[in-house]
Amino acid sequence: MDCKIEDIEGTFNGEIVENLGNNEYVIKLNDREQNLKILNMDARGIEFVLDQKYHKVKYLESGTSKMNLVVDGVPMTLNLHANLDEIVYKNVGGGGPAGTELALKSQIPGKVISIAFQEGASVKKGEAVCVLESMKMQVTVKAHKDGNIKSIKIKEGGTVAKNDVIAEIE
Amino acid sequence: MDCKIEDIEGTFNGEIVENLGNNEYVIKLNDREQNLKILNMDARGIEFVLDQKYHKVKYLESGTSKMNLVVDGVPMTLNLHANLDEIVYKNVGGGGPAGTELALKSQIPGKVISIAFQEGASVKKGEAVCVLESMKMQVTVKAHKDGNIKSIKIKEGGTVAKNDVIAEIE
Amino acid sequence: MIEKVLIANRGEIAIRVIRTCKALGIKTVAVYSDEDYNSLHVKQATESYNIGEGTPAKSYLNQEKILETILASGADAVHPGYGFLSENPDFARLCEKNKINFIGTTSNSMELCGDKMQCKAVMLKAKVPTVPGSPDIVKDADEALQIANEIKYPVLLKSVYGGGGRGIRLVHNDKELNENYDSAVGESMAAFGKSAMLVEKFLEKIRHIEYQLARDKKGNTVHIFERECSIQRRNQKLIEQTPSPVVDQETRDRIGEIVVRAAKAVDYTNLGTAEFLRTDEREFFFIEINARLQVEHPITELVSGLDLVKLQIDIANGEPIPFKQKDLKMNGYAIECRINAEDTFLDFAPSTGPIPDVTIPSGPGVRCDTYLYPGCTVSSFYDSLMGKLCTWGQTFEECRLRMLTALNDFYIQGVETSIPLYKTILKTDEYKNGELSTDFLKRYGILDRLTADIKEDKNANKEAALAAAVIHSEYFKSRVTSSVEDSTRWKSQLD
Amino acid sequence: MIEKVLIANRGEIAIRVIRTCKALGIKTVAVYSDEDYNSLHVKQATESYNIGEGTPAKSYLNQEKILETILASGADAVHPGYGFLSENPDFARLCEKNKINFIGTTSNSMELCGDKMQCKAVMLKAKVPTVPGSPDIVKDADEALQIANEIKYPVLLKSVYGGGGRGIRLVHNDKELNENYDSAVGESMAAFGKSAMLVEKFLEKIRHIEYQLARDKKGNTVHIFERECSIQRRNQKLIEQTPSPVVDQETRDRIGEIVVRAAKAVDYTNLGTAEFLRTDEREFFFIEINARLQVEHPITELVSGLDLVKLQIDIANGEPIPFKQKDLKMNGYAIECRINAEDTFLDFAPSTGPIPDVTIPSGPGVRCDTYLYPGCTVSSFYDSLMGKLCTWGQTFEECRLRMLTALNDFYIQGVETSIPLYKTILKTDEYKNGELSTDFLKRYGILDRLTADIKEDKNANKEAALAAAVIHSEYFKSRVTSSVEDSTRWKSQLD
Repeated sequence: MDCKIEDIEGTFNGEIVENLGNNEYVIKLNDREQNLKILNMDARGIEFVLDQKYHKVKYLESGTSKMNLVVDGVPMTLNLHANLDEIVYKNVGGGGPAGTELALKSQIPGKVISIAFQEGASVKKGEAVCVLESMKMQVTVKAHKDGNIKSIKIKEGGTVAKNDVIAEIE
Repeated sequence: MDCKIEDIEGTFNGEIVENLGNNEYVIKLNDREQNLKILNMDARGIEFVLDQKYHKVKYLESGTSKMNLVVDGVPMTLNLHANLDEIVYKNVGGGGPAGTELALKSQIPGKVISIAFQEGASVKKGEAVCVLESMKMQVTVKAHKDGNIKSIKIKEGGTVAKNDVIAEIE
Repeated sequence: MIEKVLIANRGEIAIRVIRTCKALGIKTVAVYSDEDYNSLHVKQATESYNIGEGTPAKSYLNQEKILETILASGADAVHPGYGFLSENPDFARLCEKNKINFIGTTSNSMELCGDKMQCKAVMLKAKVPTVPGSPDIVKDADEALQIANEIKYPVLLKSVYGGGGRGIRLVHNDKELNENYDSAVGESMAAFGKSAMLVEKFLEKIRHIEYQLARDKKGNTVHIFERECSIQRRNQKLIEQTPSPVVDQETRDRIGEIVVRAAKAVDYTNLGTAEFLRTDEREFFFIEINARLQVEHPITELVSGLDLVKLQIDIANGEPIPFKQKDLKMNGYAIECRINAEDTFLDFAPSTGPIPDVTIPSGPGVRCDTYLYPGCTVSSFYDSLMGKLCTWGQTFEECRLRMLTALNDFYIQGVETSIPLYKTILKTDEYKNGELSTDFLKRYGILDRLTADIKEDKNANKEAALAAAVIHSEYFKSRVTSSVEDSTRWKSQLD
Repeated sequence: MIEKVLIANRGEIAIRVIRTCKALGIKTVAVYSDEDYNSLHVKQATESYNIGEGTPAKSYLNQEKILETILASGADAVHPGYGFLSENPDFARLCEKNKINFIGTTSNSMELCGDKMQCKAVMLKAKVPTVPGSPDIVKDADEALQIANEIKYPVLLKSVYGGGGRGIRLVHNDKELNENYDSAVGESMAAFGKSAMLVEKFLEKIRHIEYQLARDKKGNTVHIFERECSIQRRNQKLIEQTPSPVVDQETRDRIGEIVVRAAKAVDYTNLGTAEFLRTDEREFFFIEINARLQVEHPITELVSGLDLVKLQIDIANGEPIPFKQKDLKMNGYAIECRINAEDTFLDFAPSTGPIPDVTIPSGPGVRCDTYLYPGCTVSSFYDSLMGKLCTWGQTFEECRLRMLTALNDFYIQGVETSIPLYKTILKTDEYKNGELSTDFLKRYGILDRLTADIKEDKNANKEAALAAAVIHSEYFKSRVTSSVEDSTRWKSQLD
């Protein structure tokens, strides 16, 4: 398996070399062989000892190209590629959707307090598109790029979940 | 439902009078109606508020005639009968199998250290039949009644699980 | 004597109050909104009553409903916790009228503490130093100018009705004051429909230092040392500690006497907190009395050995404070980290949802007050405080190291938390050296350091992540080939 | 300076040692048997090594394997915990030979502490009062008779090699002594192949009181107060507390000086415990020094504010004890309850198996050291101590009430525990009044009281039990009628 780890430069390769039985494996990580013993495993996570060091990993989401893990409490994203033809490197901290994406998404769940634009309006990157309320706090959702608001997917007084699309900007 | 509760004198009757929806019920316990709200429930246990008081109950084992529960940390046994034709009243604390029963069972898991009798031997109630080891301690299993040892179901050096039959005494 | 207490609150503070009541053999009544039926305080109380919808206004702020529940449950006292109705004089008065023992100060002194202008006037009379400025509203720009010159620039022009930065101006000289006076008035008029201007000295690089105080119904008054709460975000405390690195015994006693005077000045009863700003020039200025039990009370418990909720109940019962000022000795050091459900990098935006898994730290010198348990939910209806992690140490360094270890052990799945931020803060030299100020985060570029720390953590864990991914993919493959049924179940679990 | 410690132990004590090491920035190496691969200490250490089969002889007692692991991991020190190799002078010597810092006393002093006869002789020379009796073995019945008359009847005739009640006789006068001497000798010969008789004063209604002691490599020696451990079953401690209700400051200082003398007499290094029997006539008799960290060390930590594992490491590093005797102050009260997996009513027989669910108590003044987590297993290979629940209070009553609350909060599913027994003990007037003795359980008929308490608990819960049963049966019925598939799943879950 080849992959990139978000926020970490370089490409990583890993494969199982040998199954020693009794839940023990020899695993090769970037050309270095290490012993791995699985203590527990189910669909939600795995606990293992890798070269004498214990790790607890939760599998949050996984697909064919991407895997979200929590490794010893640290959230990490792996981008899996059979052939790595693209460098995936992203800074820590928010970041938000890339500038080319259509959809402006909510990064928190909440109640829609106000919407600043109507469909068809033009908007600049960083302008407040709507205000959400969650936990007695108001949070402004800002446009992720310049453009025209193609559609608004929320209503005042309604609620949004995390990652719900708020508006489409093109 | 009619039942007896071990170690408690008297017969108890309970039934659901009304389902109020939203996981709330009116339940009649020994002719007194009370409100019950289920907070959580699965096959292993239930959490509910009965007349404003929270309870956490684990279902350990249940059959058509008997139910073992842990109610707010207190282990309890209910004997269920459509018609209560038998008074089930037993003292707290060990107790062991009733005198008429054939099988002498182990009340702890452990390793068999020694067996004091051979098949066919006669034994008196309270005599040590075997010694088990568990957690660095030796525990003596004593005969539950007078009689002849019909069969011995364990071997020295072997292990027994809780409730395994050690010997049959008739 | 109090025999049954209704706790008009939720979350960790409701649990905290229930614990002391249990140990004292006092019955407890929990109240809960529709959103909270599965909360820990509901499960731990002697009795629990549903009081309405999730929205605070329809449950925890609903005075009539709470009064009704007090009466229905037969509770003889009410503990308001913090937030919600805890500093609402109307509710305290409602309890007084109905002969319910409100565990806190009287409605009258609560009202006085809540009225900043009136309170400041009382404190000035009692010779309690307050932030230099106009004793009352100023009538025009000329009066403002005169006061500004007395207390020295820079000063703040503030509308009494101001808030959220509106109707407020920072000015550095006469010219700026004259230029800004009218616009500040105008902004206040526009925003609040009225205006009344104050002048106040603008303080830079300040520390937030507060004193725990207690006063019984006979008037015996003590202070139970200071807490430094300078590490904040958006004026909300994040990390507190006691003793403060800048308070020596002489200062502790000197300001402590002022605190006792302040408590008497407002005829305070029960436990409260006197808050001060402390400048780099070592001046202390009183700002307000918080008329309730404070979130950060556990660190005072850790260094004093007192159970402050028990002390509250004793005082509410009319008993005298069972010790004198001179009997109180500070023992060791304590730190509290407020474990918030929030995303540090999204400007501390709240993060809510179910918590499938949680590991609560423990060990020598570790105390964790929390409502979390595996399977609970962090609701978006209430504030983001999920718990309070406190450590005690014989030395500050022991206390700090225990906190770092406990923060590492604290695992909360499902929401973003402030734990990584605290780990970064506690490792900085500035924190170790006690160089604290209310702008700590910005002053020392903490978020950049956090970003660097997270990157380092990721680097340290990259092999483990890769190994987990490899095992996952192999396991998945083996399942697919071994049995169709198995792989289906596996996939559905992944969804 | 110690940089990496291998902990040659398992369970709660391994976790306890890891915690302090983590806070000090010292790396840790865990070792585990095949039975323990899923244990918490394996997960918390920096590195973890499998050292063999579940049977202690093949893993935790395997000196060669442990030494090999120390060398392989690069650990420069070893912490033995308690039990296993902690008091084995051969292992201490092996470490010394291999230049591994053994965190404990020297092999020589450990050997001396372990040899009761030799230790007693040394103590007599150092004027440490021991249980009255023959200074050495007696040659015949006549010498035994003479000593018995000196120390007054009743006395015990004891074979040096005796054990399990064999080769031991309680005699009340000359006649009984003469009648029993030969049979005791014969029994010892029969059981152990040899005999050597001692005479010792038989003590009735005794308390077990012990002193924490510390001595650094430069010979500085302190005691860190007493612990009373009188509540026992089969000579195993169940509940400990400090201070002892019968030790006032004068007594504490007086016996404390004897403790310091005893530590010097055996040239003790690091932390240890001097155990005493205390008679109803207020006499203290030294019995032995436990040359290791004690199970019950947390209650000393709670009243002294010290981290005893840190102190052990400091002393092992050759540092002087960082305080003097006069600097130590006892602060408040502490109780420990040993949470054992055992069935009180089956003569305390061990109870083992998987623990599907556990709730660990917390709160102000509560400390719980345990290896339990939901999903762990209590193994039959090791002792029954699952955890230690400790509470602290400013007063004894506060401490006791907090313990009762914490015991109520402690829920362990899957095994029988000693928790119900402790609840009963802590509620008795005898316990409240400090009327303790090593035969407390029998003397006050505690098991009968426990039986009554359990019956009362059941009575209190009968309606809840009935309600749960009714709901269960209704739910089951509705499932059966609504869907065959559902009911099948339901039933399989019930199996």
